[in-house]
Order: sequence, then structure tokens, then C-alpha cells
Amino acid sequence: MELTPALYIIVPLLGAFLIPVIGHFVKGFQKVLTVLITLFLVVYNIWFFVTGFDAPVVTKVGGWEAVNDVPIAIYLVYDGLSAFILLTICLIAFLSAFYAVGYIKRFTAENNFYALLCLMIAGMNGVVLSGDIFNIYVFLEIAVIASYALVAFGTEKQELEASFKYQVLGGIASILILFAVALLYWQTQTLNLADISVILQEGTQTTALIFTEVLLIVGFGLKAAMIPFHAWLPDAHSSAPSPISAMLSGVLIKAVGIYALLRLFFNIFVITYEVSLVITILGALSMVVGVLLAIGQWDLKRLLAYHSISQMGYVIIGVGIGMLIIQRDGNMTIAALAIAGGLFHMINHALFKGLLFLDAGAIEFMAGTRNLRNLGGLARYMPVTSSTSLGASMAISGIPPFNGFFSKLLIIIAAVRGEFYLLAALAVFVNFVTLGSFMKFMRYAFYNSDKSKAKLKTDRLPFTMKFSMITMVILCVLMSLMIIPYFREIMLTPAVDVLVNTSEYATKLIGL
Amino acid sequence: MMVYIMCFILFMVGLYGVLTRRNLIKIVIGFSIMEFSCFLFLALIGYIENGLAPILKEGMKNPVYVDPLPQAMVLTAIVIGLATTAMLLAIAIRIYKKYGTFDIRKVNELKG
Amino acid sequence: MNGMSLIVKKVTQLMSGLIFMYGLYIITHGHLTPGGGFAGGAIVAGAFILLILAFGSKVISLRTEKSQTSITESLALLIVIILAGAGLFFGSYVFFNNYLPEGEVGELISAGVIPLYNIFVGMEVSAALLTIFLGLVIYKEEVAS
Amino acid sequence: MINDLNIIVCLPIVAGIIIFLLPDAFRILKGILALAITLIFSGFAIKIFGYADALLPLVQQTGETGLLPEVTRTLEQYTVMNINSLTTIILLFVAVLAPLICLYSIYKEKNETFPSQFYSWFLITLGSSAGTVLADNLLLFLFFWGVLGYTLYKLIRQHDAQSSDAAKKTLIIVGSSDAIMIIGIGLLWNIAGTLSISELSVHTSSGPAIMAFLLLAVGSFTKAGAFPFHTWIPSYTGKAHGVSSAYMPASFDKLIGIYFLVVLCSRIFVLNQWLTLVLLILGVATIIIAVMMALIQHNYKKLLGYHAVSQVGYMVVGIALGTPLGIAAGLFHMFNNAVYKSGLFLSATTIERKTGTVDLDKTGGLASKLPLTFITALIFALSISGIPPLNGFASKWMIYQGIVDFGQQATGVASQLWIVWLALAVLGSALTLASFIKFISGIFLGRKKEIFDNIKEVSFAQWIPVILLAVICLWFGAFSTKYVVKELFMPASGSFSFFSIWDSDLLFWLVIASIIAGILIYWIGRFKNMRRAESFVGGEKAGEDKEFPVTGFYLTVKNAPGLRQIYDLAGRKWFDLYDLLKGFVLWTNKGFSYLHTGILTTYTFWVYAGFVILLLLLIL
Repeated sequence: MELTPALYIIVPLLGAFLIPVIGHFVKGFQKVLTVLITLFLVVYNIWFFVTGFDAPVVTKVGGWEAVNDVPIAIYLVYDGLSAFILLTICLIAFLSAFYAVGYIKRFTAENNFYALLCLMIAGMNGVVLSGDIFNIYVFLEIAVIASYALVAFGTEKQELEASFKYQVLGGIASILILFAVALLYWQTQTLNLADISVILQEGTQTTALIFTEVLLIVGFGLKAAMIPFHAWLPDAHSSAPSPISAMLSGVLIKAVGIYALLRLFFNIFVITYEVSLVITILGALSMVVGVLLAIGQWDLKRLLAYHSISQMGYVIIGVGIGMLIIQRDGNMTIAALAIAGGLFHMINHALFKGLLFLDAGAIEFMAGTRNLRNLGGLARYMPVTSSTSLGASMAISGIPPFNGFFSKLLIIIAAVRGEFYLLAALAVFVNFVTLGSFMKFMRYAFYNSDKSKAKLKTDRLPFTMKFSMITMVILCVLMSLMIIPYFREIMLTPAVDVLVNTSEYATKLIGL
Repeated sequence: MMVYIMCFILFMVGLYGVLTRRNLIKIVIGFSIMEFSCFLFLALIGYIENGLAPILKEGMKNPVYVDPLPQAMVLTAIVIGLATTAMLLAIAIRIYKKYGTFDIRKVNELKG
Repeated sequence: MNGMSLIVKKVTQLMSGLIFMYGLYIITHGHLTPGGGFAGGAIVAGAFILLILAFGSKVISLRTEKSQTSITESLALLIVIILAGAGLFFGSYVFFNNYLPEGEVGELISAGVIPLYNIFVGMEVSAALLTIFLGLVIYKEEVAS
Repeated sequence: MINDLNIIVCLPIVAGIIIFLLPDAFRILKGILALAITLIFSGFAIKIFGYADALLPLVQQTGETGLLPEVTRTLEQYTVMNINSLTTIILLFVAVLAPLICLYSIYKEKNETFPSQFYSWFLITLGSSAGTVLADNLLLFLFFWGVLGYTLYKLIRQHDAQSSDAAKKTLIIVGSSDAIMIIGIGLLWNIAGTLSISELSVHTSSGPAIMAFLLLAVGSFTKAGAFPFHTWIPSYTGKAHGVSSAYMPASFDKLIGIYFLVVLCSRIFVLNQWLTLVLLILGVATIIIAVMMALIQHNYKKLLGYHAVSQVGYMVVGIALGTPLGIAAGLFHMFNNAVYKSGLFLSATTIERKTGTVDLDKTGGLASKLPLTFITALIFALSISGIPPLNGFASKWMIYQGIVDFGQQATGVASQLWIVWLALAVLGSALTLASFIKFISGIFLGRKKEIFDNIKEVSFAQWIPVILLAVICLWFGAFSTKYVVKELFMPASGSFSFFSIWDSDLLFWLVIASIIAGILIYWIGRFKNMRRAESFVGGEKAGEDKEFPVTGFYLTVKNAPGLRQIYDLAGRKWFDLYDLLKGFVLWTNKGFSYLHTGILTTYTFWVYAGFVILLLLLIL
């Protein structure tokens, strides 16, 4: 059997439906199955990278061939960008699932938890693989509905409240996206992304098209938590169980938000100056306001959640600068540099923010509270957590030798080289405040005077939690190697090429 | 054209509900109205004047069908909408149990 | 909930069987006429919901019922996925391949795997709607108590 | 293949990571291992000192074999190491200081707590310092530079509220300066098209070039601790373990920060006169402001911290002059400062260990109990105050010469104001002496307190490094003109001649002779009878119970009109960039937090408002 991208969707879906059936009768089945499934996905991913896929790989669901060059099947497209984001998703999913084995014991209904987790993974993989705009919407809804349920999983006051807000705002975004899908279909009479792209490249920029673009920016921007569409994020991400927070912050907002924006605005629509400017401004706004909101938080997970907004801002300005340069027809190397910085920051953010949420979960697990005011001196009792948090904090604040330094370096240098001095200065300023707030986190949680001894609930963490945390911090350091040209060409460059060569996506796919 | 305007008005009604009502259930209702205005729009874009239902029957020559694709999309979207609404209602009921109120202004423990 | 009046109960008893049969018809003829798994499944679920509404939630022990519908739902979806995934192993090795013989247009047993999809989707939809309904009923009972 | 550079840069880092895996219980073993590795490092640093100028890659591709030949081939271009007279001399200084501090750190009191995994961070710092100094590519340079900030953070033990606050402040300031440097590097890349230090030579004539210089200088100022980015140093040294202070802020950060300033001023950029003026102003401001703050300190570790800042001012002044004499003077002062300041911090550690306090009011009269520490500390203190014939005097004298020289030959505003720089530099030196009198007399002189009766002199592992440092002070003072400056610093700065008649070894012997003569006279005087009287103060006899804390004498300065208000504001953190920025950020945070009311309707409204604004922006 040859490699097929469809397995990325089938396997987690199978898991999601096997768990309620068999897990009901066999104890412990759900944990083992979820871990195995996510592990399989990681291995499968790496297999793709090692064998060197000849991108793009296209699966036509149902086997329907194109008629008169009009594709009628639903396409699953596996190209450099998809591969890159799939790797992120599967890696974080595996580590979170493994972490959850030790962590989730304190909740009832473990079956539902793992089933929903698998469903969410399937949804995200579907979004990333789908070559069809309506299926992007469908898989997006699968992923976010699973995440709505997971946010409310604790069924306490705050969880429910967060989930309700998340659902209403997320639902509004979904409506807007559906509306945009309808408008696109109206204008192009097709749903296939490549086909839409061909039609749009030939056509002119009509008002209806701009309206569609605005709908998509708002819809996916809300999923990616850009300011001012961010208000659900701090509530939802801080209320979910920690492994889920890691998934939400680490990959969900990227897979269903940023990825969709990238795919649509680079490969489908014609890049216009106004749209790229708007996206860059939204990114800069998220970056600055997010971090200014974060630094005053005393709830640990809320602090981390606001940082997700800010770090997504980095990613968006990275790709936004790329868009502006491409639109200006300027130096393509600088555009590639900026986009590479953005994408690199995306996978880095998945790793370090995932790790930080796992650490926050470990703190909550041991100390029973997330309020930084009541913590202190934990470094003595939780050496693994404190050192992994320090690593992740350094990574997010851009201190070498951790990965965050390199991605921020790329973004800032690309901004300077593209002569976006203001953006560079803002990025540096945000870096100060990020560093400040993570120093605050480290100080009040782990150092300071000892306040937590009497309050510790348990004296040791389960092995699975420690394993995930340590693996992630090692990955945080190893990911720095991606800056070396050889490794960069394996992973990052194919993804960047997809975005930089904007019209190639369509031309490559139409023929297949 | 009139139908499109009606569709837009429906959307605005839903939006009004979401933005001004304080009751959680009413917000959910407003939200559903918004959703359905969108479904209506989807169904409308596939409509062709005097089109037939896209079903193959014997003895038909060059029939004018309405576009079946938006209908399929609407059906899928309705299923998704159903799931969303069910989730929302389930959460709303649980919120009522915990907070003892349906007033959205009082459900604000998470802020700042 | 104690259920409604005798008239309602009797009429429901009569009607629900018919509704159920109608749902089954819609499901099985999904590939020939409008309707299919989703519409038929909703009708089937409607039959059950009608019964529960008429006779009250105390008639059935709700908690077990809920988990069983949930299992049914998962099972149905599982079979759909397996049916779809089986396409990877037969014929042209593609996802969602129609690998069964297609038969003649207009016959009840035709169109390859599509009737099977319809049947299991109908099962899934009915179970899912029932789950949602029962879930909300249980919450309401919990809140009321 | 392993080459010498690998051993210099990679060996300490790898060893640090390996030592990390050993538990802290094997502290002595780790210490000895670290010392051995440091000594190997020193040996190779001396070997590299003999190298001719060259550009060598750190990772070398040899043939097609080896792990991932593709990777090493690409790495070869990026890890070029720059070996020239400047980098090798800095490396040599690193190699001199590191083993001494490492040796001192092996001894540990029973209940004394070092930072956890001290030796790992010690070794990683060592390797990264070597990497920073040698790196030719600015990005590689920045990488090692940033690692140094991280290890600095790890070298302070944060077991209480204040020290964790100091650590937080330190890393925020140092880390932020790294981020600022990235913009500077980007600008430089735009201007020159290359990031290799050996190829760069940029005239600061255009706006971006000036901006790039200033942004990169921020990094160097922060690392070295010059005004206005110096505020982390006193906080850090006040709370960190003395050995950490001696290692990083007092010596290594100076070496590397000033090295980078030299590279900026004399290699990468060609300064215009206005930038020279800015640097000179910042230099003298550093001297005066830090020493004024040092005058009023009661915590002797913090006092040393302020002096660590103040001395940087001299180096900045020297380097800003831009003449070979000035640069050589700056480099010379940098090394001297590293020597006596780490000596002082090690002495301070000894005193803290013995007395258990860092407050000058609570110590006193330790000279008789700790004679070796007293004599060495006295040498260091005199040296930092610029008393001949010690090395501090030699380098300060060279800086004064440089200023005069600069005033005579160069043109422009900066050189016309030479008398100002000279006067302020000399004033700073005088104030340094004033505050070190406090240090010496507060700790070693005065009435001995009873609680200190049981104190014994420290063991040899602790006094050997201090004495060696004192010997370096004397030796560099004695042979500064004849040998030290000529052989070590002239190759790095370019040749020059002293324009005043000054012979350091003659001076040295003269001073030694006068000291011996003084001792002789004292001895002769002891044979005769003399009148003994009780000491009295202010016309009254000083009883046994009266105490005159040495810090009291400095209240005059603190309460002087004009100065008092300034000190008051400084106490309320008005002059600290860090605190100003922190206040601003927290203020904006309050505003934004206030907007997040937690009510869903508000949030929904934002979404639609954003949607409508975007529509208006894009469609209209």
C-alpha cells in the first residue's frame, strides 16, 4: 500500500469511535489506544519526511477523476505547508495525550476525554489536508466542537462559562466562514481551492470578493485569536484541562486559524496591498496588546493564554511582511526569510507554549492552585517542572540557545531588511515585555520565598507527565537546529516555497 | 433579490438577539437564527428559476436542475449547526445549575 | 415527568410505529429518492422522542439508555469509517471508493456501498439525536431536583 | 576533526552539560573536574595566543566521512572564528581569571548554598565567552552573547524574594538588550551586505548606520554595565553569591562587553565626532553617577557592584577617544578592573562567610583576624582607587594621558571639551578612593566586635587565588610601561608612544622603597619611649562603649543640599529605565484589563465592530 494522506484523518477518527465502544468494556483501553494512535501519526509523519515525498501528494476521495479539468472529487492535498503543520499537530498531540494519561485521572469520564481528543486531532488534520473550501469548514467545525466540549470538561463554574463564551464567539466565526464559503461558491461555481484560485487569478477584484476576504479574515482571525477577535481565548485556554490547553494553544489556533489564513490568502486569493496591510496590522496589534494584557495576570494559565495571542501576532507579522514584500514584488529572499521566520515561530510556539501549559498543569496537579500569588519556592519540590518551565520561558522570550530566539531573530531581521522598522521595533518591545512576564512567572512560581510546602497535594508527578515535559524541552533545544541550512531544507523550505510561489499551488494541482 | 434582503434581515434579527438579550437561552436562539439565515443564503445561491429537483428520472431530455451542491452543503451545515446548538444548550443548562441564573451579565467570573 | 394524557399515549403508540417505518423507508431508499441517512435517521429518532415525550422520562431508566445510544452512535460511525477506509484496500486504493458492484440504476439493491452508508448514517443520526435529547432531559431533571 | 578551537569553545560547554547530569551531592568532584577543564582551557588559550591572525572555522569538514557531511559543510561557513591580536588577548584574560575563581569556589561552608549546578553554568559560561570573543559572524556572536545572559541568570541563587527579584531584573535588562541588538544587526546587514566582523567597516555618516551603532552599543553597554543600562549590576551583586559576582558581572561581562565596544568603535564602525561625544558623555556620566551611588551604600557587596559600574566609565572614555593610546588604555583598564574587582568580590565572599553579614555597620576590626584577606583587599582597594604604583593607577594614568592627547590632536567638539572629561575622570577617581576608605575601614579597621573573636584566616584554596590576583595587580602596576602595555595591548590597539615621561617600574621601586623606609622608621621609633594617651573624639574621651560606624561619615554627602533630593528620587527608582518602563507597561495593562469585563455581549460587540471597521477600510 502506498503512502496516503487519508490515514491522517481515518486513524484518529477510528480511534474516536472505537473508544466509546470498546473503552466502555475494557478498562484502560482508551489511554493505550490514544497514545498508540498519536504515536502512529508522529511516526507516519516522520516516515513521510524520511522517504522524501514528491509534493504535492493528492488523494481524490472516492476516486473521481477531473472532468474537463474541473475537479469534482474532494481533494486531500499533502504539500510542504500541510506536512509542516501536520508534524506540529501530531507531535503536540502525542505528547499531550501521553501527558494526559497521568494527568486526567482526577476527572471522571475518561472515555469521553480521549474520544474528543482523537476527534479534535482528526478535525485539525482534516483542515490541514483538505483541498476544498467547504471541507475546511466541516473539519474546522469537527475540531472546534470537540474543543468546545473539552473546554467544558471540568464542568465547574469557570469551565462552563468559558465554554459558553467560546462557543458563541466561535459559532459566529463559523457562520461568517460559511457565509464566505457561500459567497465564494456563488462567484466561482466551485469549491475546489485550486479551481477557485485559477478563476480568481484571472478575474478582477470585485467588491463581493473583497467582502468575502473580509469575512474570511474575521472568521479565521477569530479562530486564530487576533485582536479584537481574541476575547474568548484567555477564558477558554485557561479553563480547559492542561493537556487540552496545550493542544488548543499549541496547535488548534494554528491549524484552524493561521493555516487557513495562509492557505487562502497566499494560494487562493490574489495578494493585494490592502489585505496584506490589514493582516499585518492585525498581527502587530495582537502582538502588542496581547502581551500588555498578559503581563498583569496572576492566574498562571491566563497569563500563558494571553501570550498565545501575542506570539500568534509574531507569526502573523512574519507572514504579513512576506505578503507585503511579495505584493511589492520586492526581494523574494527577504519575503522567504520573513515567511520562514513566521512558520518557524509557529512550530516553536507549539512546542514551548504546549510545554508551558503542561507545566502549568503539573503545578496545578501538585499545588492545587494556579494563582501565582499563592505559589512560590516550587523549584525545590518540582525540579523537573521548574527546569522545563525555565527552558520554555527562555524559548518564548527569545533567549538562546532555545528555538524561540532563532525564529524571532528571523522575523526581526526580515522586518529590518524589508524596511519595516516600526514592526521590528514593536517586535523587540514585545520581546521585552514577554521576557518580563515570564520572569514574573518563574519568580513567583518557582523561586521567591517558600510558600507552597504546606499546600502540596502530592509529592511526585506521574511518569507520563514528566516524560512529556522533558521530551518537549529537549525538542525546544533541538528545534534550534532547524536554523542550520541542511535541516531547514528538509522541513522549512518546502513549506515556505508553497507560500512564496503563490500561484504554483493551483497549477500543480490542476494537472493532477 | 427580495429573498436575499429577507435573508439579510434574518441575519440582523439574529445579531440583534445575540447582542442585546441577556438570557443565555435567548442568545442561543438569536445565534440559531443567524445560522439559519446563512443556510438560507446557501440554499438560495444554488437556485435556478424554474429548476427541477436534481433527481434522475427516465424520459427527461435536457432538464434544468437546480444546483445540488449547495443543498448538500446546507444539509451538512445543518448537522453541524445542530451539534453546535445542542452543545450550547447543554452548557447553558449546566450554567444555570451552577450559577443559578440565565443572566449573561452575572456569568462573568472570568475577566481581566 | 409523568407523561401526558391517555389519548396522547394511545395515539403515540399507534403513530410511532408508522413514523419509525417511514424513517426506515427513507433511509433504505436514500440512493433512489430524496432523503437518505440523515433525513431518515432524524425521523427514526423522532419516533423515539415522541414516545418518551408521551410516556414521560420515568418509564425508561434514562442513564443507561443514554450511554447505550452513545455506543450505538459510535458503532455506526465506526462502521461507516471502516466501510470508507476499506476502499483503501480494494480496487483503486482510494478513500471512500465504491468497490461493490453497482447494479442497475433504479433497483433497490444497487449503487454499491452507498445504501450501506445510508443505513449506518441513519443509525448514527437517530442515535445521536436521541442522545442529545436524552442528555438535555437528564440535565433538566438534575437541575430540577 | 577536533581542533584547538573546538577545545576552547565546545569542550567547556559539553563538559558543563555532562556535569549537569551529576547530582549536586558530588560537589567537590564536580569542582575538581571543572577546575581541570578550566586549566585545559587556559592551556589552549595560551596556545592560541601564539597563533598568527587567521579566520578558522569552528566546525571543520574533513573529507566525505563523518556525521552528516552536508551539515558540517554548511556549518563551516557560519562558524568562522576570528583569531587576531584583540581576540586572543581577551581570551588570554579569560584564561587567567577563570581558573582562579574556579579554585576559590571549590571550598564551601557547611550551610552555605551555592547556586544549584554551579559548575555546569560556570563551564558553559566559559565556553560561551570564548565563543563570543572569537565569533566572526555577528549572528553566531549574538547566539553566544545571549547564552551568557542565560547563564548569568542561572548563577544567582533565588531562594528569597529579593534575590529572585534581582535575578528577574538582571535577565530582563540583559535579555532585552540582546533583542535590541538584533535590529542593529539587521540594519548593518542592510548597509554592508555582510555580517562578518572581519569584513565590516561602516562609516557612521548615514542615519541607519548611526542607528545601528547606537543599537549595538546598547548591547555592549548593558553587558558591561554602563549608564543608563547599568542598574542590574548593583542589584545582582547585592544578592548573588560573591563567587558568581566575581565571575560574571565583575570580570567576564566586562571583558566581553568592552571587547564588543572596542570591536564596534574600531573595527565595525568608523565613528564620527558626535558619536564620540555621546560616548564620552555616557562614560563620564557612568563614572560619576555610579560612584555617587556607591558612596551612600551600606551593603558592601552592593557598593562593589556600583564600583563595577563606575569603572566601566573609564573604559568607555578610553575607547571612545578612538586613538590607539585610548583604546589600549581602555583595554588595559578593563583587564585591571576584572582582576581587582574579582579579587574584591572574592574578599567580600570571605568576609560574608566569616561574619555572616553584608552590612558595613555590623562589621569592623577584622584586620587582625584576617591578615591575608586584609592585605590583599587593601591592595585591590588601592588599585581601584588609582593609587600608584598599582595597576589601577597605571591604566587610569594612561586614560588621562589619552584624554590630553586627544584634546591636542583631534578636532571637534568632543576634543575641545577635553578638560571636562579629564576633570570628571579625576574627580571620579577621588570619589572612588573616598568610598573605598569606607569599605576598608568599615570591615577591617575600627574596633573589633566581640562576636568576631573566633574568626580564623581562611584555608589555602581560598587565599591562593586572591593572592595571585593581588600579585597580578602589583606586577601589572610595576611593569606596565615597559612590558605589559607594549607586549599585550599594543598589537590590539595599534602602536603609539607615551607622550609624558613616566616609567612605571621606577615608580614602583620608589614606592616600595618609601614603604620600606616607612616601616623602618616605625620600627626604629618603637625602641624609644613614647607618651601614650587615650584617644578622644570631639574633645571627649572615646569610651569602650562608643561606636562610630564608618557609614555615618558619609551621611554628610547624603544630606548635602541638592544631592539629597537626587538621592531621594534615586531611592524611589526615578532614574532606573527598568522601573520606568515597568511602570508604563503595568499602567497600560491596567487599562486593557479594565476593558475585558467578562461579559459576552461586549466581546460579541468587539467582533462585529472589528468586522465593520475592516469592511469600511477595505471596501471604501
